Amino acid sequence: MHAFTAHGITKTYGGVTALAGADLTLRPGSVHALLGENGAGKSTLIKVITGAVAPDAGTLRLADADVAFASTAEAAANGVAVVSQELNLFPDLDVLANLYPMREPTRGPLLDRAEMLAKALPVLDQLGLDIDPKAKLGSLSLAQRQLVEIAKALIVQPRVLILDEPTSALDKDSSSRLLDILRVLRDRQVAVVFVSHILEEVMNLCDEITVLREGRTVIDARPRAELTIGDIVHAMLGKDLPVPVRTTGTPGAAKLELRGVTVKDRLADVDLACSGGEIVGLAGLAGSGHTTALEVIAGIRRPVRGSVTLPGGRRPRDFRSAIAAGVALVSGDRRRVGLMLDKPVWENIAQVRPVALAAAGGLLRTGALRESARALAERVRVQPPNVDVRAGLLSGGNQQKVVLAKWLAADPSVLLLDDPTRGVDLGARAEIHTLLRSVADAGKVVVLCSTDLDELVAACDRVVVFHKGKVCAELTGDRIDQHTILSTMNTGVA
Amino acid sequence: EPSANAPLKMAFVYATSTQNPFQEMAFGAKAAASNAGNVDLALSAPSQVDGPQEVQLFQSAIRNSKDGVALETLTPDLFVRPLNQATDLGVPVVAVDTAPPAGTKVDLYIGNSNTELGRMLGEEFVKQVPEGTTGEVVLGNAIPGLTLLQQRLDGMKSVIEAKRPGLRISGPFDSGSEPTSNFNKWNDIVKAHPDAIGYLGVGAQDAVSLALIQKNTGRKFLAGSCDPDIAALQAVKDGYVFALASPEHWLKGYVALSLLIEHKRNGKELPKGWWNTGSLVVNAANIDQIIARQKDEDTRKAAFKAETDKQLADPSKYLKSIGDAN
Amino acid sequence: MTEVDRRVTTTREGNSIVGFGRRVLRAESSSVLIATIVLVLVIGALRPNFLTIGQLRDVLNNSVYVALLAAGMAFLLAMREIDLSVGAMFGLSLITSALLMRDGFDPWLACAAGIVLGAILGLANALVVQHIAIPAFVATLATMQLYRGLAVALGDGQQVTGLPLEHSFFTVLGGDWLGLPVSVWILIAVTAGLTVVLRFTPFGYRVRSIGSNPDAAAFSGISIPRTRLYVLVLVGAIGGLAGVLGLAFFTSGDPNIGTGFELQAIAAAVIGGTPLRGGVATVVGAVFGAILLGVVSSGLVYFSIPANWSSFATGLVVLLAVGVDSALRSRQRARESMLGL
Amino acid sequence: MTEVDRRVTTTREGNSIVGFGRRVLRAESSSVLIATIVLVLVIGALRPNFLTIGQLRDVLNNSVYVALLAAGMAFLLAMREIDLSVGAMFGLSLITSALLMRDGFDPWLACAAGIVLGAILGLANALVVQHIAIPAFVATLATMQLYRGLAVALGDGQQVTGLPLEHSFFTVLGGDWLGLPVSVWILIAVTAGLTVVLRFTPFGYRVRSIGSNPDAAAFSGISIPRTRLYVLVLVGAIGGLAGVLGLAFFTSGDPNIGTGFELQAIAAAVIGGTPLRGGVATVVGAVFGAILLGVVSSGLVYFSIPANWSSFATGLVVLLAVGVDSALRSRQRARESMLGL
Ligand SMILES: Nc1ncnc2c1ncn2[C@@H]1O[C@H](COP(=O)(O)OP(=O)(O)OP(=O)(O)O)[C@@H](O)[C@H]1O
Ligand SMILES: Nc1ncnc2c1ncn2[C@@H]1O[C@H](COP(=O)(O)OP(=O)(O)OP(=O)(O)O)[C@@H](O)[C@H]1O
Ligand SMILES: [Mg+2]
Ligand SMILES: [Mg+2]
Repeated sequence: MHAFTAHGITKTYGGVTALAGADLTLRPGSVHALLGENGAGKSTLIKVITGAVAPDAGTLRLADADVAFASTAEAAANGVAVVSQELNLFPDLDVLANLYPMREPTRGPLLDRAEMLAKALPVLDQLGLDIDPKAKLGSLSLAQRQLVEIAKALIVQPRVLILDEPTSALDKDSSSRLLDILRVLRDRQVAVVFVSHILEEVMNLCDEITVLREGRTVIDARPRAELTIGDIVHAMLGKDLPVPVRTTGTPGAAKLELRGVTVKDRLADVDLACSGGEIVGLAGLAGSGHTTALEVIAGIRRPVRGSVTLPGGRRPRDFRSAIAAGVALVSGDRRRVGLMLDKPVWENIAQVRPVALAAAGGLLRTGALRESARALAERVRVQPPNVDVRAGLLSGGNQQKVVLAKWLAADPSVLLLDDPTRGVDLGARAEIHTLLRSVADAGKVVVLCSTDLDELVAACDRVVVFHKGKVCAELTGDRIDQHTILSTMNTGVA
Repeated sequence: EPSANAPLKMAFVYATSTQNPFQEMAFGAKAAASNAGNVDLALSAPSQVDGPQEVQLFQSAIRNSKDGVALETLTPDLFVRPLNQATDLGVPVVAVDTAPPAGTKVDLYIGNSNTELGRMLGEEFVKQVPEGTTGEVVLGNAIPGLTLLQQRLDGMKSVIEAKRPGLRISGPFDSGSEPTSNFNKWNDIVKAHPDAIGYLGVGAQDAVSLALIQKNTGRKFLAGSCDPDIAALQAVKDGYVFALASPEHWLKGYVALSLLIEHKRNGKELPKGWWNTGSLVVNAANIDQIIARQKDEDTRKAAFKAETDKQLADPSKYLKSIGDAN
Repeated sequence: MTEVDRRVTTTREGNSIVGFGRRVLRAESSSVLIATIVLVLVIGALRPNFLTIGQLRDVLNNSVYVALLAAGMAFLLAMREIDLSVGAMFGLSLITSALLMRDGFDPWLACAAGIVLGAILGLANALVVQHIAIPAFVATLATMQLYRGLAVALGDGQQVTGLPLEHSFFTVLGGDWLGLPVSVWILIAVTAGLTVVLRFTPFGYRVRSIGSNPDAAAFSGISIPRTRLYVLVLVGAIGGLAGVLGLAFFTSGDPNIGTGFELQAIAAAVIGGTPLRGGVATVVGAVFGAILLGVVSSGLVYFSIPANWSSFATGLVVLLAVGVDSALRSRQRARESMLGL
Repeated sequence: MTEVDRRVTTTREGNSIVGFGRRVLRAESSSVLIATIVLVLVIGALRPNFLTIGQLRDVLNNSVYVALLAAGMAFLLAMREIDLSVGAMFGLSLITSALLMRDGFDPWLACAAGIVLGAILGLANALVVQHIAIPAFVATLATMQLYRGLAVALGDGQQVTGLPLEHSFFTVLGGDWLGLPVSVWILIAVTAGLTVVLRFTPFGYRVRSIGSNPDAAAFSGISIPRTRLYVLVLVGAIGGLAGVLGLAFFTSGDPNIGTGFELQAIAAAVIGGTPLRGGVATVVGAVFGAILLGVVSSGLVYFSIPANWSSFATGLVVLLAVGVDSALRSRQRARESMLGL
């Protein structure tokens, strides 16, 4: 008995083949990992299954019946719920309204807000999402929005639950809470599909594994126990994982300094110094102020007390002046603040240096811009390497790479990163870490915030841990490991 | 009770503040108020012709200017309730330019005859065209749906049909009221009817546009229109326009306000009926005199003095039944 | 629980009535209401005559038409659409009802016909948008002229008069009830009804969802064309309703009536707090936006402004009024806390 | 290279001149141009008189003012803003130049003053938007009345005549050059200039970036207020330019001139392919949108439509014209998506 099968799914967009005969077979009561590198076709397959996209060919069967959902709403009505990678939420509506698109409980012609609330609260609590359900969605952090998207799917009480990179924006705590929930659902005989680039989670949670490469199924529903991480990586990338070149940075002359920085309700008297050549990680629980420190450096937030000194002695008055002084800020919230989705990749990459800073002169040559964009896109490995494609049509991980490329194009002296590899596949992630290292080696200051502690461990020379708005520890060398970072974040003592 | 020498609070509400004909009436009203002295006259008008908004202004005016309101409107039929409201509030109201609608107690209407105005322009046109002429005459209407323009057109048409039966009358076509669109429309009409001997409008802008077209193309044709805007007068003077029929708007405003002031100050009964203030043909014969008259508010006042004295001295000569208004 | 979490939690107002009221008030954009009241008081302080019941009643009564159209427009703006034909639908419905009455139909029947005609015109707009695949802005720019042209042509360019003014249609809809004009009561009812639709029905959620994030709406299975069709029909029906109310008050049909109402309605909605970018709307705000504009034009009459300066003065006062509104609004926004990334 | 890559590469047009030309044509929305030509040919087939050089010249000449305003409006729409005061700026600049000339200033000096005044009015709009913190739509709704009011007040509500018509200002700007009116040449120059600004300068990219995703633009270091200020000043200056060109042609100033141009300019830009949602714009399209509207109204004259039906007919033809445009556009879109762009 299968809960759901997709067979021979094909989907092309104009000249681009997203799926070339992919298969996926789901059993009830099992968590099924769907893996593949960026652009392999995972999200497209999910969209096909849930009726958001019509396939060119292939069959879909729910339990024993052929199905073709006309929309995600219809899929949900049939017990197939999806947490999509690109959050499909309405920023102007409140959280509650976002939880029930096209399936609001009603009393007569009116919405039953009480019922909506009653059904939502347990789910929100379960996810540890402690927010006002009447808060406007647009006021939530990316992580909170991600949890809302998950809650939206859970409320349906689906028989088939598909999660497309649900943990990419979540911190450790929230992720493990989600994994626990998925285990409970498995016990309730729900068929769960779990897409992630974090293989650790996959190995912890999943029962079966399917791997896509270039739109084809290359590993088809094999039990996890039969596979090693090496097998999976090889299947995904078609080669072994590149080992990041791990040089230890030699501090250069450039210096970034925070002295006594205080931000109301966020930061208290923070001192921080970063030198060129090193990659400094900032860690902390949500709300501990590490991202706020990033915002202060970038000039987005003015401290009430204290000073920020950028390399070259300049002080950021606002974000624009910080950028002009060589600051770059790569955000993981790519769709909201990172990209112009309706514009080709090259225009996105050109947005900072030639456009905002007008550093390429008063007349822009499209050809030259596309050429230099192409070079950068290649450097961060955007797939497909066609800079004329609209950014919105790229796969999630590739969109994230475009954001990075856009800031690298500005040739910054201070590179600030907030979850820069959110949704980026293992191979590309390792390459991006190598790239960061080369930026640091060129004498630039690199400051990295990440919800993924593994990333901090892999990339940083030094990790500064924040607790309740204060710097509570600085970890270096051997002490940079997941366990130490995590316990310091939680307890405030190293 | 206000003291005896408190200023009279009066208002003149009119169709729009941005077009010349209505402004002429406002000038007349202002002149009457300043001649009488000690009158606090409020002038209100929407910035575009907008019936409902004028209703709103009128309703405010009857509360603020309790001593009397003169109402000039292009859409009198919208004012049935507001006029009754004024009556209920005891505010004397005089209708200017268009007859008060049925179902109200306003029984004084001061205006010219638009049919007559159209006929006068028709007569002037006929004078320019030898008997037995054949060909086409094109008519334009700047604001389709505006009754008083339709009356002018009807008057003009009747004369031409009767006296020059050989002429074929085309239109009326929409000639647009905003200056550039009026020009563009006439320009196209002239091109689309290249053989017509005359082009006749009944709005303020038509003469200006028709003159400019003759100037630009070098073609001469018969052009006539109504309302003596400054630029239109210039066109008569330059010989591009054979005549303008002027409804003498200024007089309407002056007479209306004078009667209201008389009524309030000296308790003189308001006359009843249609007070026809008359119309004037402006052509080469009197153009210099009219241009001089229209120079500013003082020249107007001086030039109209004889006429206003004459009319106010003998109301009965000018009064007819409201039902006759056309 | 982190410090921030705790802080967020304490701001939760639970389900209390007070919290509800406060939220509704905030959502319904009280700032334009306050700005209107400030304006009325300022005018009243300078010109006490203005502060009479009769005058204020008139202002309300005069604002009804634009207010109704603005209420419908708020729905459209919420889904990032604009209907430029509302003034023409108002005019055409008014003229058509008037013609039917003149031709001997029962006025109440003619009234119903006017409203239905409005809905049909709205439907026509929707079909044009859908089948020619053009934005509603362009479609209604064309139908605005079409409908206005029909109003002129049907009445043969003449005002329609000679209606049975003693009929209950004119005495009831044009009359008073409990001290307020019946049309104001209808405005209140429509405002309340539309607010409920916008805030408390699935349909209202769909409208705002589409404006907030059209891609996500489509992804969630919300049919944008169908929702737009319903909204355009609704706006048409409201235009028809405004038309017959106008007929009951003005007691005659003028083919050019309602010219320029489209811009006033959009302005009223935007001033009232419904942005053009979509996703958010307030019917109450739109209605008060219309009343604010009405107060400006009625109030100015009290100040003997030289005629040539009246348009200038109107612009200035509108600017001041929206300035007050914006100042109030930004205080409110500041309270709502600033967010970083 | 994966299979996908390879397939993508083959569809790539590279940097060839052909590819460039095709991209420009696509960006500049050729569909409205084709729709305009189709319309001209259809009218010409039915009424051969229409197809004379003189008539077509006149259509061009008459469209210049709205076309200029639409070109500026395209910039604003690209950044999700709307300026309703363009018609009033046009009128006020025209009247002011006329008054200066009448008062004896050198016409060329007065002409420069008119353009500068336009820019100042635009600056005033920008300052209002910034400091009262209201959307440009609301701000310019108020300043529209303000500026129009000033035009009336300055000219004392009268037309301004008695200008030195023999002066080179009138003979040159109102005259011809190489068979086309000088104002059309100026329109062509402005269109080319603005297109270059929009497509090839950082400023143009900023404008479109803001419309595409304002948050992302702000997070890339683009100052939205400053960009908006420049655009509003630019639009004002264009309004001023249109005003003095209008004066040179009409040789007298009427305070009502340009009433309703704002809606025509927006319509022209939208019909030309600049959507209200921002991010995309085409100056050439906007100009052709204005010409399309000009063709409709000129062409209809040849069909002797009775005045009472003219508005109806105009609406109908506009609908047909944008229908043709939309059909062409959707074919183009289909072709594009075949290429996966
Ligand atoms: N609407 C579209 N038009 C054109 N191409 C598309 C479209 N949607 C997806 N693609 C392409 O299809 C391919 C597969 O994309 P998909 O989003 O399924 O990848 P993914 O496996 O989810 O990657 P990621 O891990 O980065 O999320 C990509 O090359 C993408 O650019
Ligand atoms: N005063 C507040 N009102 C409402 N929400 C708040 C407030 N303070 C913090 N938050 C919420 O907490 C989130 C995290 O806050 P903050 O930016 O200070 O922490 P952070 O260290 O950046 O955490 P993260 O790891 O999530 O980036 C904010 O994005 C916001 O949603
Ligand atoms: Mg994906
Ligand atoms: Mg954060």
